[in-house]
Amino acid sequence: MNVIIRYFAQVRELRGRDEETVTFPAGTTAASAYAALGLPVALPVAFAVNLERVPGSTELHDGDELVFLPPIGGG
Amino acid sequence: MNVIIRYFAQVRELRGRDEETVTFPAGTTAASAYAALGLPVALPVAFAVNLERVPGSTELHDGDELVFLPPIGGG
Amino acid sequence: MVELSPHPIDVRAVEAAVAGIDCGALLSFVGTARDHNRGRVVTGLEYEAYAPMALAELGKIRAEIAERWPGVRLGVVHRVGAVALGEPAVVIVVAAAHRAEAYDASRYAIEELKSRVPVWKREHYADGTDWIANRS
Amino acid sequence: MVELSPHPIDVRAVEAAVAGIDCGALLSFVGTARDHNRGRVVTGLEYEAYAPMALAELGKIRAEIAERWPGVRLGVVHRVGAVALGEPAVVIVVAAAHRAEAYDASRYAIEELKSRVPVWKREHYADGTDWIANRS
Repeated sequence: MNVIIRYFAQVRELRGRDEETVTFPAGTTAASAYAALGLPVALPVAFAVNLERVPGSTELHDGDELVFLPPIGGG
Repeated sequence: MNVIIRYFAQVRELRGRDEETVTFPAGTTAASAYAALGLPVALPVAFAVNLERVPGSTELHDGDELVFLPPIGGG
Repeated sequence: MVELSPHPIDVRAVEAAVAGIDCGALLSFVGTARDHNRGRVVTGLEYEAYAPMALAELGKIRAEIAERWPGVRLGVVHRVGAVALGEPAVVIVVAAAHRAEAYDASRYAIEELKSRVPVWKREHYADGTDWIANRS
Repeated sequence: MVELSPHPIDVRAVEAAVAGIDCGALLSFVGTARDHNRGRVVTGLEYEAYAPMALAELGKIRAEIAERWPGVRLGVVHRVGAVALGEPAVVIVVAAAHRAEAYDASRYAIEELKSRVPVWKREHYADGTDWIANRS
């Protein structure tokens, strides 16, 4: 399945791009996608799928938009 | 002793003037001055002497500025 | 800035008097004369103040805030005389380094003002007027 | 009005969008970029947002406020991109009939914004930059 990933802040800098489409095997979760990309486990990211905050255990589906959310700093 | 009294809001309207100087016998308190002027006991006034809020039992002195404070409505 | 004003309040001027680049939070409360109150249609209103005591009490409130929240600055202006509907009757501006103290100090200022500062409000209606006390 | 803006925020325009003669209390919170933070001299900063989710979250916060405090209106604008020191980074305006709900709703909006809305801040210093997370 193909997942659209958009990157922000530290994750964008670590990944060196704004977005990409990645093909994952069925059963991949938000958290396992993060690990599969080799992103640092020390960074405490949260996960959003299709604009909603979700647990890392959430299974991804074809066409999902996935975002890793490093600690936010708005306001 | 002479006391300067300034009137505001309902008390000003009841008294029909902004201020006056009244001669009271020694021992007159803020509350007894209010009663001596024949102002209505039904109006729940507080008392200020020389710009400070005081209890009604406060004795007045020559030259004091006395104000009866009806319920306030600022803000 | 602690004032009683017979003229419309310039909210921006109050903000300018207290804001500063050291302050991350600026909180401006504007209390406005409403066209309805307690079920009656209000056509106008006026405020009357015991000015020297009102200014003294507002100054005390400002000093209490400076003591309780060090570094926090307060500006407050209250209208006196006739106030048109929709015009600010009172403006309270707090500048603070952090938002929590801005909210706390602003709320303290308006609550203390409404309970301590000798200002009276008369509302006008189609059929008369009334002195309106703050509910405690 | 719920917006992300790459340009300086016009606080007055946000107020005009939510104020009304039925509202006795208007409370405007302005959060400003400070020249010092956590002991370091800040020379500039920038915000980056996951825009569609940030706008969705801000819209949810506005709906939550309308449900919890009926009749209360919220306007919120957050800057994105480079922000000069002293410029508003976020503006939250609440219009309400009564002051208690204005303070409560305004505080709710800023606390929720800081914990939920996907916006990131990078501070610039003489010797580098850092992503700065809100303390929880």
